[in-house]
Amino acid sequence: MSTPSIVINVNGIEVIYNHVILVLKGVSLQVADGQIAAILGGNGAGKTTTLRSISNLLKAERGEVTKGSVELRGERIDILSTSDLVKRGVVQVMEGRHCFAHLTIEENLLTGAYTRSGKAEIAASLEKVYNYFPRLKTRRTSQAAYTSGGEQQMCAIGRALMANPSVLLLDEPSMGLAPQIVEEVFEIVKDLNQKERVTFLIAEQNTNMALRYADYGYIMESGRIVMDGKADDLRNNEDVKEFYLGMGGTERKSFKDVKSYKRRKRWLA
Amino acid sequence: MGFFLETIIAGLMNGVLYSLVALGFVLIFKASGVFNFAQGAMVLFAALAMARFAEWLPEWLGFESLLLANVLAFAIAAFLMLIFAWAVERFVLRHLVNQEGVVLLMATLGITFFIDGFGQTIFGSDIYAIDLGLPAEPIFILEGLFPGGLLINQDDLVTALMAMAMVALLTLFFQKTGTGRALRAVADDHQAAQSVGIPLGRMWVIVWFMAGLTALVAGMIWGEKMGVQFALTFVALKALPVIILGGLTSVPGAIVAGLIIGVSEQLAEVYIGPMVGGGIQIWFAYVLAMVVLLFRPQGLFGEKIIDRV
Amino acid sequence: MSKKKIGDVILDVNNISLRFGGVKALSDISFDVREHEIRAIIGPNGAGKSSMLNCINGVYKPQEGSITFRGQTFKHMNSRQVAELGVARTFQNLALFKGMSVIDNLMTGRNLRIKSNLLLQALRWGPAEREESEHREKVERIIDFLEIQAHRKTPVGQLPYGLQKRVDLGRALAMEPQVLLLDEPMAGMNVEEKQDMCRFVLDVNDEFGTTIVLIEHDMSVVMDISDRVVVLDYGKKIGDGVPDEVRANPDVISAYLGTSH
Amino acid sequence: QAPVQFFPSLTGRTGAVAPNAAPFANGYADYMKLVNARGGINGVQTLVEECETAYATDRGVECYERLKARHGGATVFQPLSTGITFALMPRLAVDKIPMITSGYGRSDTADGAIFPWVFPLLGHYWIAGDVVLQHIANRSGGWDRLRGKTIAVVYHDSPFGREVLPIINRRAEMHGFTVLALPVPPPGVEQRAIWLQIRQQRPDFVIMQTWGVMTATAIRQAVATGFPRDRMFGTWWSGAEPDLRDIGADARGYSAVMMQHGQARDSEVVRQILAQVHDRGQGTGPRAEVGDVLYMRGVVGAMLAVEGVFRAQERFGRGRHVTGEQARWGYENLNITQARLDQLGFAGVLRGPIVTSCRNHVGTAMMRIHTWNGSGFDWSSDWLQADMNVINRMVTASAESFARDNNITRRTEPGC
Amino acid sequence: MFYRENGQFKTTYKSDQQIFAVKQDRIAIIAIIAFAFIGVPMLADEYLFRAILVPFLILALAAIGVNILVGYCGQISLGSGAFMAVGAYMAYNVFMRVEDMPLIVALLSGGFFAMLAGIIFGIPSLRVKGLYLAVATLAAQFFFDWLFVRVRWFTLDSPAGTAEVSNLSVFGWQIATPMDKYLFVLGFVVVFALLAKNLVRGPIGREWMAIRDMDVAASVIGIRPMYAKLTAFAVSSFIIGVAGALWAFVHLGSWEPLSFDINRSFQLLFIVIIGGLGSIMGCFFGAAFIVITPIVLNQLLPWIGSLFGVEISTAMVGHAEFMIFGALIVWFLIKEPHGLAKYWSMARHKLRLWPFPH
Ligand SMILES: Nc1ncnc2c1ncn2[C@@H]1O[C@H](COP(=O)(O)OP(=O)(O)OP(=O)(O)O)[C@@H](O)[C@H]1O
Ligand SMILES: Nc1ncnc2c1ncn2[C@@H]1O[C@H](COP(=O)(O)OP(=O)(O)OP(=O)(O)O)[C@@H](O)[C@H]1O
Ligand SMILES: CC(C)C[C@H](N)C(=O)O
Ligand SMILES: [Mg+2]
Ligand SMILES: [Mg+2]
Repeated sequence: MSTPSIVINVNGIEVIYNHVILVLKGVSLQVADGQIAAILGGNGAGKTTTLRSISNLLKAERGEVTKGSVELRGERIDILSTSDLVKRGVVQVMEGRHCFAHLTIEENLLTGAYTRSGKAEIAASLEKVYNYFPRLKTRRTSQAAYTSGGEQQMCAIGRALMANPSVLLLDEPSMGLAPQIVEEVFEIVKDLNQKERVTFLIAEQNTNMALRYADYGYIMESGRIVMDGKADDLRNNEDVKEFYLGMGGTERKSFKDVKSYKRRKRWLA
Repeated sequence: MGFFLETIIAGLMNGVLYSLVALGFVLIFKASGVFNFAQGAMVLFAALAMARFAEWLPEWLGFESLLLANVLAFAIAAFLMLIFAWAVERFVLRHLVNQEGVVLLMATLGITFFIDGFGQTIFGSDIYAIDLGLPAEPIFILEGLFPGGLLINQDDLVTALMAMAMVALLTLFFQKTGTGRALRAVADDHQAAQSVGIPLGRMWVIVWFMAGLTALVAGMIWGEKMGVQFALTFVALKALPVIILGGLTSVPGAIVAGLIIGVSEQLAEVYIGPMVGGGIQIWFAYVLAMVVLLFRPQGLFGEKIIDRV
Repeated sequence: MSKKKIGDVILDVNNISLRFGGVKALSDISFDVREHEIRAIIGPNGAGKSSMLNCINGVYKPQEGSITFRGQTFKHMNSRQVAELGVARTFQNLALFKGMSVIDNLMTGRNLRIKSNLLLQALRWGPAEREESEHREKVERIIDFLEIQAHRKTPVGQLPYGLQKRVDLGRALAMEPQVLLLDEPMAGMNVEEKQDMCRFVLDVNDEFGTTIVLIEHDMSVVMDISDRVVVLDYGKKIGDGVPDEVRANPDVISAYLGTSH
Repeated sequence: QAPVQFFPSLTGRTGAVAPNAAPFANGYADYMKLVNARGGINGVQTLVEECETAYATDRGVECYERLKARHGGATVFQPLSTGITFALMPRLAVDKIPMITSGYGRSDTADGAIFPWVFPLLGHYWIAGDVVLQHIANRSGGWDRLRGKTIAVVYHDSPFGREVLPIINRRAEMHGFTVLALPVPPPGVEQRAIWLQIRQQRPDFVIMQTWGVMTATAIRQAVATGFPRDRMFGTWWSGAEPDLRDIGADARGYSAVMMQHGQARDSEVVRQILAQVHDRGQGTGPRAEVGDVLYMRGVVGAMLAVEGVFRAQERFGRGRHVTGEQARWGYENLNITQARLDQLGFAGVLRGPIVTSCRNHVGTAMMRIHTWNGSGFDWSSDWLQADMNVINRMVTASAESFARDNNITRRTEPGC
Repeated sequence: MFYRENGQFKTTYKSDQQIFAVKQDRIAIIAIIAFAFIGVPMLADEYLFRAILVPFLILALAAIGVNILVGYCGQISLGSGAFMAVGAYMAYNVFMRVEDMPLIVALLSGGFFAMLAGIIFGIPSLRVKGLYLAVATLAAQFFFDWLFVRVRWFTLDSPAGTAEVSNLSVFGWQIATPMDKYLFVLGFVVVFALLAKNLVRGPIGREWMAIRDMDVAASVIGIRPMYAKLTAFAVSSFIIGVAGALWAFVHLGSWEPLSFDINRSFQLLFIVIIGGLGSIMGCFFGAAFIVITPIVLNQLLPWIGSLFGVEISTAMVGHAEFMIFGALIVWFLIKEPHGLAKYWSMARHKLRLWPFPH
């Protein structure tokens, strides 16, 4: 098998917020064309920050890439604006939903197609999204602010799909979703990946899910990538099992039985 | 009765002009969540540009036609407003993405200072005339019906028509071009709008330019009425109660509220004013708006303020 | 789960209906919560779980029904009353005071118990000073308990999501509530963090005897730690019982759990 | 090195007042240059330094503090704003600097026994009001004819604007006419309602105590509501070209009382300024404006400032720099005869003599009315003198009450 | 000497809750206050006192009031100028109408009446939010401007409607020279700043901030929005009112409502935002910036011109001052939307880490 071309290449980036808070300390990762890559890691590890630096959404948060570079298909994209990136097919679904509160669900979805033209195609995409998330269809005329947390999450994902992306950056897509919807979302990911060759980079806490669907995984901690490998390999790694999948030995440990003096794993990096 | 009608007519005429200024505020707020205090300064700047070029062009190019001078000056002033819109985006807004409302508001006050100084530097700080050739003398109608007749100002009529045309044009633009939705998205969440590929910069240039155009039309009309001078900027203060009464995000709101405020403050001044010593026009509109807000916190036509946990 | 003693009904929700314009968020919901238990509410997205908490809290005013708390029945309460009665909650979408430090966020939870008046506070003199220290001490205990010592003085807006969730819990705990309503406290956490969170919830429940109402989408968590579960779907109650019962309920399976579980 | 006499100039060259305040500053500066061209005040050169207040009180205070000790000490201030005047008054005695407030400020400062440092030379608003009413009475055929008439007063809703009301009310009591007081909130761009009221109530005359855009708007509204301009009379700040120029012919017939001078393009002093200042490329403002009403008011203000120093030098030493305190003596002991005025180039501009004393800080109460002819002003009345019997009584009463409130004791020097 | 907290272990919560928890800060603040009371009077001249220091201090005080409302409680107000006016005119009435009224009591009663006005005009805040509220507060601005011109009772029926005071004294101390005025105002400002600091870091301050950051959540934990908002309006307008009374009595001596017009409200908001929302210290930075910058520009520009041999006209200086001032404000907002106070805390942060950059 020939090595697939690299779509996203993050090259040793360092990110500082507010001129003082150093968050990423040299992160490098590659996503190959047609791959589903996952970034895993605890709270505050820097997953969101990594995604933001790819999609160039850092500036609004007063963050800055101070070292390293990000490339999209070999082209440096530091100088491109987010909207340029969307035009090139790179779309991010932001953590925490960020729906347009005053717009209806349908209007939210339609703004997702802002960079596209062609009424018919847009209508087709809309239909596709409604197929993926029937719940959205029933709430289409409701203002996004008045929909439930899960509905907003669907809306945010659906909105990104409306741009007809070739690379999707998903930031915690499963957060707040009911289990069967989580499943559905990942099925959609798989679907898009297989049928439309969409490349995915997913930041997830739900390690179990993410590793089931991803091809490749990166584990982040405190602003560094501490481990990476094929999803299957990671899934079978003992440490990952214990600390990310919650399995002691082979059985899943009950949440009831977690000990107060639990051993904590800290990676040596 | 005749007097009552005259008061109402006067109020309506004023109201149309308030609406025009208010419209500029609403456009910008809708599209960028910026409460643009510079609107008044923009009115002055645009009017100064128009007045001065209408005066200079015939001199420079050696023609006499008033109409030609006005048309050319209008075009140049419009072009200046475009540059202004671009500069605001390039040097101010772009760097303030995602900031709080107050910060943006203060930034527009900074812009106000800047263009006040800039406009006067380039165009001077005297009084300049915009002469649209409108008649100033009143006409009296229905003299049979009311003693003394009903007083109508012809220039008021013309300017009201112009203002209404402007309003209609803007409404059309937003309805038909479909940019409206994107603009509202931007107002809701800068970051999310960016993330779906809406180019914030271009959006802002567009709306600031539109607001600049309304400022120009407003400046032209007010300038024709009272001369182009610094005091024009105060007219903008009157637009503030109008926009909150109508709702910060509503174009029709700006129009209806403008008329309401125009009429009610005339009535108040004429009928209540004498009882308390007069001059209440200066606060009446604000108090009226404040009282209405107590019952409808989002103004008459504004979008409901969303409060969810 | 055997050692612990479940008490009487402390909170009783009777026939609550809530509408927003055309949307029926809740229709005729009734369930009760017993003292000391962990009561879970589950259901698909948009089922009305958060709305239910909002009704209990007095954030939403249901059109019909009533809520009985420790024998007192209310048609609808205002939030302040509810807080005074000893009900605290956390929020699904993080409703922390972003500009304030962790300590200050937790200290707001103590506000109901502040007695000194404005003048004393301005002078920070005598009783005011003492009072402040006392509350601070309580809050520090919660900080220790939640293991967020290192972030005491950080503005919460700058904390990562998971820690913010903990602060949210801490703020509710600072109120020393009798009933604690938790709206998806473990969303967006990885397993390790969920374990931590479960531990906190269980400890609170055990040590202080706090009654807990929990909304959560992670079924393993719900099944592991809750005593009884209410299931909502489209604003209607479709199941109620101990976890195993609920897990076996066919309505619940089709509406929520999906077949894979 | 040669002594210089420093005349600070508080200007309003920016913002809303600029069209009206800038000409004043230009006239002030140009006349000082003319004095220097003539050889100074007995050889003492004048020096002007400007400071921009934009009509804002706190900026005015800052300017005063900044300039008061510069260049050997300020001779006299002319803040050109009633508000700044008020704020500076308490400081004058401490700093020992006099202030000339020609045609603005408090009217009761005419009483120098209580306000030693303030000089409303050539007139204050009560005089303005009185003269306007006299003119109206004369036109109507005597004071008696005013009985039963209504006079509307359109005024700037501020202490400046209200200052004219006491005299008008006083006269209304005396002569039995009705006053319709119509305040206009500054800056005065909103007057529709007021003019509707005027249209409804049909007063016989309108008196305007306005300034800047308020004047222009009032006249435009009068045009729009059809109130005859020849029954409108302004006080002196309401009678200036910048506000009327664009209205042009529509304003024809509108009159305003003048503090003696009006437009004076043909006067000797203007000729000299053009020849000795502007022609040498040292003019301060646009040449076209030299001789206009507000420009002339600056020139006259400067002349008065200089004459006080001139007078003070007679007592404290010719050709020497005088301190603010000495200058104050000069202003209180002015005696500018017609001959002196003629010599200075003010023939036909001002009417002498201007004589001040401790009890009289005004110097003269002779005024004239001028009327807009469509493009400029023409004299339309003879010299009118305010009735000082009436006014002095008001001044004394008001000053006394001020003194009481502020624990000031009346000066007791001879002549006070 | 290094700026370090290490080694300063707090053994009691009380000590950790001191106003300035870091020892170096404490020393610095005491040093600054001591310098203000002792050093400044020895160094400054009359111009500095009257034209800069006194207005600076009074505006800083007013800004503290505004900051409590806007920065801490999140209620944007454009009516601060009006509350200053209420303070000024009511203090004046109390001072003049009541025999032998002590100056300090009169000034405080100005604050008291401003507080009442603040509470009344704060009522809309219970329903109205954000920019809507901001514009609604303008009603106060225009109403009081009008009231004090119109109703002559407030100006003791003086014909022109101006107010003036003279011969100020406290306990026999005649406040006559500029230095006296400075010290008198300084005393007020220091006391009020400390009281305000105590309030904002205490329970009520937390209530305000909670309302600001997330009002629904605040009410769920038992904070009454009405109480929190109205106390914020009350405390804020009290302080603003006292500042207004000082501005009138000490700085101007004689005034009209124009001294408290809408530009004053904007100016105060500028101070608060440039200085830093939610920072008492920031008020001083902001006030310094707003008071000094225009004056410096105004004097600097002609001087720069003279370096190049051009004479810049007064009007040109005025316009350039406006332009540069406006541009500076925008630049500041872009550079640091959290205000100068943020630089202050960032500097401290860096000092702590020094010599490492992060
Ligand atoms: N705008 C900001 N200003 C300052 N610090 C920030 C900002 N955003 C994030 N951080 C800090 O950067 C670090 C990494 O945050 P990031 O959001 O990238 O983590 P994450 O891995 O996405 O965590 P989570 O799973 O909680 O979303 C955290 O410590 C956070 O406090
Ligand atoms: N304030 C409101 N106005 C209008 N509709 C509302 C409001 N609050 C909730 N709703 C609607 O009520 C329904 C229930 O919402 P709720 O937030 O309670 O769901 P949920 O069960 O918490 O879902 P999730 O698991 O996704 O958080 C949703 O359809 C939502 O759109
Ligand atoms: C001084 C003049 C220019 C008139 C001005 N309106 C005043 O304050 O009185
Ligand atoms: Mg994240
Ligand atoms: Mg929910």
